[in-house]
Amino acid sequence: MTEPLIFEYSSASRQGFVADSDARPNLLAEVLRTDELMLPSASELEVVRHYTRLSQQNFSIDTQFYPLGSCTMKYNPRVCNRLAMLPQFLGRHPLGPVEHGQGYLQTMFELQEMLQVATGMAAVSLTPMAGAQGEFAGVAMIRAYHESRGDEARNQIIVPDAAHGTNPATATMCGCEVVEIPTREDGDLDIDRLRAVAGSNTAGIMLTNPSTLGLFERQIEEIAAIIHAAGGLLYYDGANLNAILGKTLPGDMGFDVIHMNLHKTFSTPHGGGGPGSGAVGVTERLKPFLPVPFVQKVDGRYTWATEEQYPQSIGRLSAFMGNAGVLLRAYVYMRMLGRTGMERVSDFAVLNANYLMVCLREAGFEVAFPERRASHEFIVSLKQIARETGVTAMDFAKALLDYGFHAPTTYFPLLVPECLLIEPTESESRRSLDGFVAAMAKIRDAAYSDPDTVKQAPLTMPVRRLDDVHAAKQPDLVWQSAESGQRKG
Amino acid sequence: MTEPLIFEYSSASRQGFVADSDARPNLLAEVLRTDELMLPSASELEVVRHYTRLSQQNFSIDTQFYPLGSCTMKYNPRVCNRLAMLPQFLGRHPLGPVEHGQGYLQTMFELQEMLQVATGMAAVSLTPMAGAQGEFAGVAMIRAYHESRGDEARNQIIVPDAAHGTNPATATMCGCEVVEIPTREDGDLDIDRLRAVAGSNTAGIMLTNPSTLGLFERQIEEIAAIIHAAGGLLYYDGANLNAILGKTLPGDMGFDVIHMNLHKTFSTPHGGGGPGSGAVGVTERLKPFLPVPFVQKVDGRYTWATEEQYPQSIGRLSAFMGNAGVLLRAYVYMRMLGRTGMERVSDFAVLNANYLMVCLREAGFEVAFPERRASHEFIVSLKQIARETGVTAMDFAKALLDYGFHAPTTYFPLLVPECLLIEPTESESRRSLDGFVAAMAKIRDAAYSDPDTVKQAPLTMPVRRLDDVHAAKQPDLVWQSAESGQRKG
Amino acid sequence: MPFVPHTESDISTMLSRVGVAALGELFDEIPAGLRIKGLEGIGPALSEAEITQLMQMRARHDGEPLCFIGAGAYDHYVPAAVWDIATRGEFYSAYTPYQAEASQGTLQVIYEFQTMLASLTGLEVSNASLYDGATAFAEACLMAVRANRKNRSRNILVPRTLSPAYREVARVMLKGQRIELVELPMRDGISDLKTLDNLSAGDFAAVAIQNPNFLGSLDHVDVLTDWAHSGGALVIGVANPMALALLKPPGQWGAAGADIACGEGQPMGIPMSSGGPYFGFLVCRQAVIRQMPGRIVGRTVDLEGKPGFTLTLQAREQHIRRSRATSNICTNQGLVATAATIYMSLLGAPGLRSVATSCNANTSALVEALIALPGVTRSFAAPFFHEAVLAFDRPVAGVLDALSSNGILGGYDLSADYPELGNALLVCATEMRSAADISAYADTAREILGAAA
Amino acid sequence: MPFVPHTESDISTMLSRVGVAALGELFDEIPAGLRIKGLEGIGPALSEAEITQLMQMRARHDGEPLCFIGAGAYDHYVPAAVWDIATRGEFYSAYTPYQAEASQGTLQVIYEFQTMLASLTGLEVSNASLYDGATAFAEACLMAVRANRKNRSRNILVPRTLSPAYREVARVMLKGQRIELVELPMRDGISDLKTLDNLSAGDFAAVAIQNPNFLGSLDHVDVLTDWAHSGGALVIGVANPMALALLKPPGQWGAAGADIACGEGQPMGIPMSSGGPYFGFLVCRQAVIRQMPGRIVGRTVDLEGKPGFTLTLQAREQHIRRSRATSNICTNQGLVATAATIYMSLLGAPGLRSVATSCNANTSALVEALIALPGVTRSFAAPFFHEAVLAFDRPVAGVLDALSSNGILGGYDLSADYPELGNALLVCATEMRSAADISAYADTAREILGAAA
Ligand SMILES: Cc1ncc(COP(=O)(O)O)c(C=O)c1O
Ligand SMILES: Cc1ncc(COP(=O)(O)O)c(C=O)c1O
Repeated sequence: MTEPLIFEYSSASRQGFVADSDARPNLLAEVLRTDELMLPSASELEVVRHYTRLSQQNFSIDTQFYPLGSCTMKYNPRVCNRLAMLPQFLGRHPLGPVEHGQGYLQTMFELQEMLQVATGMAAVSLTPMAGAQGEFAGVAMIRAYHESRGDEARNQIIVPDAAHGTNPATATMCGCEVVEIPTREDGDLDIDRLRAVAGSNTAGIMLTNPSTLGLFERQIEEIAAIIHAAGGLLYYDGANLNAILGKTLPGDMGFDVIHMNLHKTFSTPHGGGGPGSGAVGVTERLKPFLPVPFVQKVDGRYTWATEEQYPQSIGRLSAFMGNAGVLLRAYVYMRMLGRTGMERVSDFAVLNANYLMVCLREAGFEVAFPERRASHEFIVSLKQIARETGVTAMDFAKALLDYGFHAPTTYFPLLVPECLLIEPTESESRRSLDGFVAAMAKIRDAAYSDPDTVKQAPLTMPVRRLDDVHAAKQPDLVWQSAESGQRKG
Repeated sequence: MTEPLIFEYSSASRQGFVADSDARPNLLAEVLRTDELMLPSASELEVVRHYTRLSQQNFSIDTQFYPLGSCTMKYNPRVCNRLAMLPQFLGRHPLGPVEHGQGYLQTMFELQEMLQVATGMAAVSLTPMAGAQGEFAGVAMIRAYHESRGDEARNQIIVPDAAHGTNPATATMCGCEVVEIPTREDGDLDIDRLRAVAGSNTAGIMLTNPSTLGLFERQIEEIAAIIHAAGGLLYYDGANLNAILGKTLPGDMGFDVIHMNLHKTFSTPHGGGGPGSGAVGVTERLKPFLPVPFVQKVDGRYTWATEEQYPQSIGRLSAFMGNAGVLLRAYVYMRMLGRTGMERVSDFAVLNANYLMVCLREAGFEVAFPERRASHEFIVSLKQIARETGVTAMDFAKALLDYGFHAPTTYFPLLVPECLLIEPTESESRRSLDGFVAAMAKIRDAAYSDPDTVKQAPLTMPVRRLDDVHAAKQPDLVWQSAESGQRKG
Repeated sequence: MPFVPHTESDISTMLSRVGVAALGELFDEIPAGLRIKGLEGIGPALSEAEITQLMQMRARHDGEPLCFIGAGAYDHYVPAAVWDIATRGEFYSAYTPYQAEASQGTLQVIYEFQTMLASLTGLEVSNASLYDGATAFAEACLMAVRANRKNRSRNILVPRTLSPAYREVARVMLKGQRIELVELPMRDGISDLKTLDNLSAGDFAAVAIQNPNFLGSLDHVDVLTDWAHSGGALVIGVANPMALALLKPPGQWGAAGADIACGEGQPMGIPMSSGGPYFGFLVCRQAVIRQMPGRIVGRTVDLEGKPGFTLTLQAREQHIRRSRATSNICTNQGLVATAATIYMSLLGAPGLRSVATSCNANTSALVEALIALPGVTRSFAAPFFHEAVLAFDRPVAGVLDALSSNGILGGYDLSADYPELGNALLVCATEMRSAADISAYADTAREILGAAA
Repeated sequence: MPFVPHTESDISTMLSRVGVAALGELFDEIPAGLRIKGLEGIGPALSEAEITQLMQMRARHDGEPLCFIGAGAYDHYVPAAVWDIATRGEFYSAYTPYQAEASQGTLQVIYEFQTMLASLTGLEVSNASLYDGATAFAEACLMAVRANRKNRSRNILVPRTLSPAYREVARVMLKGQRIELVELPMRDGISDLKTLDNLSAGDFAAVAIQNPNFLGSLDHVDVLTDWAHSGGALVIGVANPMALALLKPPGQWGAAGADIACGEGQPMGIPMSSGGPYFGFLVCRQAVIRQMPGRIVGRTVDLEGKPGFTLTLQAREQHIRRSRATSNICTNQGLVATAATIYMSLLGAPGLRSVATSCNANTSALVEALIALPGVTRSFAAPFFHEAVLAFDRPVAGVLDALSSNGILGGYDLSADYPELGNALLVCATEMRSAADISAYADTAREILGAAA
């Protein structure tokens, strides 16, 4: 059943929530708005019913296996949400005095410390609001570092071709030039190329390790040596931290600055697109440049570190201190894991990925790097099936939905044709993984026996396959009531 | 996709919730259990996913129009749940001292008072845990009243044939004999028959007004006079209070005792079958018999009334004081309605029912009592359609599910053949009602053009029509693992 | 208008369709003399923000004292997932699953619930819940009287150690049907077996046994069960499901096991919440299922042969059998049973065992700490699960009052229910009470006892 | 094991299928020298009950003081339905809707969100949210520089009355691209129009206007907009969506309206929560959509012609355009935008207007009550929406400290950001502050001011 738009429920002059007063504001007519504000006018029941029904049209971790590579879709414990929503935490004004915030500040301080331990960094700032903003903070710190040394010419950021799009986009936002390095056949970085480009213009390199290919970069120490020798710094994109938690430290690998996606490794919810948190960690030499505010402990009292105290800080990245409620959820999760729990994260994330990879390979699928150990994710290439049957990675993705599985990441990283990037995470059971393998095998069989049917998928979703070209060619981005005439959106 | 049983997720020695200790109890082996406890051993994610998915297999007010006659499926405001679940309310031990419960007790006291006002009764006890237990309390009080006067022979309870099954069943539980009175053609009680049976054995009569036929019993004053003259008392089944709230009072009609289904009129959730609350109200003469405990206010302090204070009380009906959390929800709802809000409940419940009745009649459906005003509900009879097409009320009910509407009550009351008892409630919009009429008309058209398809309905639910005969003949009431051999259930 | 969606234009369209001029006319069948002007005495509406502030203030006023009371309701930890899921709109705002095809969620949950309760109690079939432990016990008595075809007795033998509230509720509910509870005396906090010599099991439709009993002690369940069966009486086992994680279940008492088990489900993930909503459970042998009150869910097949769930054996119920039904119960405690099912699924057997074991250990520690105080001794030597009776050298009420003003609820004063025990206090420390909580109790009690001495 | 479902037997089966003997071997590609022994320094795991007790204790410690601070985050009432629905697992635990067919819920919500924001701001197209108000302002500046084809300026004119935090975040975010913020001075709490005479609009890619501004006052939005447009500068309107329930929206400022509107979405149903997660909104004219950063949802049709929703215009985004994307933003604030959509739906236009009006009235009452105290005056005469600046006869910090120890957060001390205003305090009273709350503030302040005088 199609759910209408909330605006289509509307009748004039009605509202769900009953507000307190009908008074008129104490303002001159000339400043007031005179047009009709197009908000829904539905009853509370209609609103509740509408959004409850819409929610049911989503796949989610709470309802489906969701092996979306690079996204670490692990279980989000309900208690993390419950505790972040304690009334005192929800009611705390961000500019409230620290006297009314010691409980909250202590929690943030301890979170900073736990993240330092987990990454081998000397200091952490929690303020970035997602991975990409963490990257921004990191590259801005790298630039500030070079500037502080009068080394202004360094404006190149090196990124592997397998990098996530946020890496090059961040470099540009920071005013840097992007230098792309290819990946070798074996999945590691082309180190000769790196040697060739590293030099006096090098501000730094952005790497994720394991890479977005699901492979641990084995030459990491050599890479670090090359970059450092050239005078550059190493940035660690922590999106894949789930693979190495408790096994190795970015700090030990030679990284100078790192962001962590707490909404991946530390299980804060993705919320259908956000919010996240991209906390950044740095080694000693970048400490003066950390974005403010962060929490410090002075004589047993927790306070905010300010720009006055850290005049070299790159400054603020949000009006207050980032996604505070997300940070609370990450803290609760980390405390519930404790040391052994954290170490197990990578054990089982990696076990699940390798098991799933082996099962798929044994079921006849082509794995992109069969000679390599998978990290927490791995790539299947459907190139041959696509060639032989016309059924593509996208078709597989859609067909999986009909089997009750969310699709893996498709067509990323860009260098493997017809690829699926598959990340099961540690919180899925063997039962889920086996079910996924069975579905993949059935789709493959159908691709050979009846490819047209596969290309029709999905059949069980609220809509059939959507026309993306139409969407982009005739953008309809905002609803217009029939009366208000032609769409403008 | 069929959702497996939670037991089928099981793997040995696993659990979702991590408990604190592995210690052994300080008890002798001989008292300990030695068999394997068959509880699920699923992970927290599996449990969350399983029950979230199961929830999606339900129709509910929050997702569908649910015009189930006699059940008053109105909107359950989320804030009622939120406030009933404030940590201090949830954490209060029922035997905690009144000093740590003044907030709660005051709330219960005010609820008692509001219910007195809404029904015209002199006193209220909140302890019954559902309508049927309220009925039990009421009949027990009637018996206690007669006994207190040495009038022990009165053991007959009169009920109309349209009565809800709980009425006669309650009378039996209280050790009474049930005397059934027929309904006249016009939907009112056969008052001649009543006159004939009322007498020295009459303990009382149980009536709901409006009746389960959706009709206001117009002879109510006469009925009261007959019963009272015979020495009996009048019991009001308050399940249909939604129709008259603020328009007339059971107390004024002549009723001596009443129960209210707070889970109907006062919008506490039905929860897929409960909990409810069947608060009872009485006039002065039954006050001494009220079930304990209830709340009294003495010198500005709220305390529990006990059996010592009310030695004639019928006693306790629950280990503590009934469904306290349900009562909190009803209180919040009533305070949010306030006086005018409460009066509007019946206005719009009755407007919706009459509008829907008229629309269905105009669409060609046979209304059971076309000459009468509908109360908050009304009856459609599909007798003729069933005769002409073989499509029954049950088939309509199932077909409505495919249109996204929950079915009305079917085959109750028993005296109207092929009936649907339809109760829209005040919280539904005209849009819902119009949609329902359209669906009914389409099903009727299909009944004539393609009856077999209608009899196949539903087609869009998680299961097709279920075999109730099989269920009753070979009861499978408890899951047995494959290993544990033959089913015993 | 709160919770009414009608606009002015809806109202006039609808009125004219119905053919009346004003809302008031819709009530024209109500005799004029009975019409009222409205609900004078009900105050004005509060906004959601206002009622929220009011209720928060009242809740805060009641506080969150440290609770050492048990006596039928227990302060266990409830994982966040339990009520997050149970209060999802699809569970929360659904009705009884009469339209099975549109209610598979609720129905499957209850089928799983029935399975879990059967396993916990060691019996064969469970219903879908009753109101609470006390009414479940009363229904068990009624059921036993109907089910016992061997003797036609209307008496039930009930130990004095069985919850006073349960006995009182059963008395109220059995009175109309003239069924009597006969008291089995106690000695040292458990049933006095010697008194059985003067009784004949054949005189009773059933013998009730609560284990652990109201005083926390483990009773002679095997001896009592065998004695009852030897005379043709049925056995009703009253149990705490948390204790069943550790203890021999009713279905295994004595040689043949209890015939019916019942009790209070609250410990399975249900907050104490001033006493409700909780749920009663009722489980029995297959043989007596037709006497079971309340709803029952069964698994069946749909017309394509696919498994599905439906309410079944409804011929026992009031909406079909009317005055000859097994009970008048209709609305039960479905949502609470749903929460309990989620709770039991999350904990599993090991989790439940571990919570139960912590309760046992904490209560032991509490008892040790308190009997170390001057003037406090244990009343009984019998082993206990997670409650125990302590004897004080002075009236308990004053001690409890003083503890309460220190934010500690020290236990349940037994002097009204069991005057023969003197100054007796029933205490309980669940898994929620830390060692620090227990010390706080003991330290405060020491001061109180010292000061008043 | 918390949140890992593997049993011993799963582990051994899986290891052998993978062909390794132990979990450790799975990490054999990590150079041995980089392997660590584990996370020394991370404490032991807490159970759910333990972490619950810990966080409750910390929350209780922070208390719930009476809040009269605004300054960018506002204490509005949030109806219970908002987060009850937004935190349903299907919204809460879904990813970005890349598989549109399995994400229609999230996508339709965001399409509705975009529609609501367009209507509130009086502009044509909205994105799906940015991180917060400050970053939305910075992105608006970047967008304006890219979009302004008329002049190639890399300067933005920004009033001194615009939120200091927004100006600081924009400075940080624009620095790398060498875009400068030029300050427009203020006078009497609003932009000093006289200073425009010394400036040429053509020197700026855009002119930013915040209304109401950071100091609560309503600015000369029409004059400033027309001045900017006259020189070919774009106009970036910064607005509080709650104020837009009443005030002329950016799309209607001046003759042509602002080109871009942005701001902080927190007042739309988002708790203050120590500063986040909130969401930034960004709305613009159709003409500049290709310069818009962030995700956008569009309505399209499926292969049967049925309407459906999908992410669109992705060629602007980093995952397609990489280093030439309009922004690096990927994860945004989807769940918060979902909550805001539910909030706006529940309140509707009349509800929002009524809340905004209450805020205006309550702040007026608060200002009246405080300027009645000795030594307190209003700093500016300009009309305000729901915040105003008061001048004190002594440093504000001490007054705030004293209020805070009485459980009152008295406002935001402006002395660091605006030293030129002297002892200035920015106060705010939302619809949540009752007359009694306002009196409590005034009475306490009277005592403090009296005592210290
Ligand atoms: C490898 C990688 N880097 C960076 C990011 C960006 O993180 P965010 O989406 O939190 O901005 C992602 C997120 O998908 C990622 O997978
Ligand atoms: C008319 C009538 N009376 C009594 C009852 C019994 O109420 P309860 O289900 O709360 O026991 C009902 C409930 O369906 C009813 O409709």
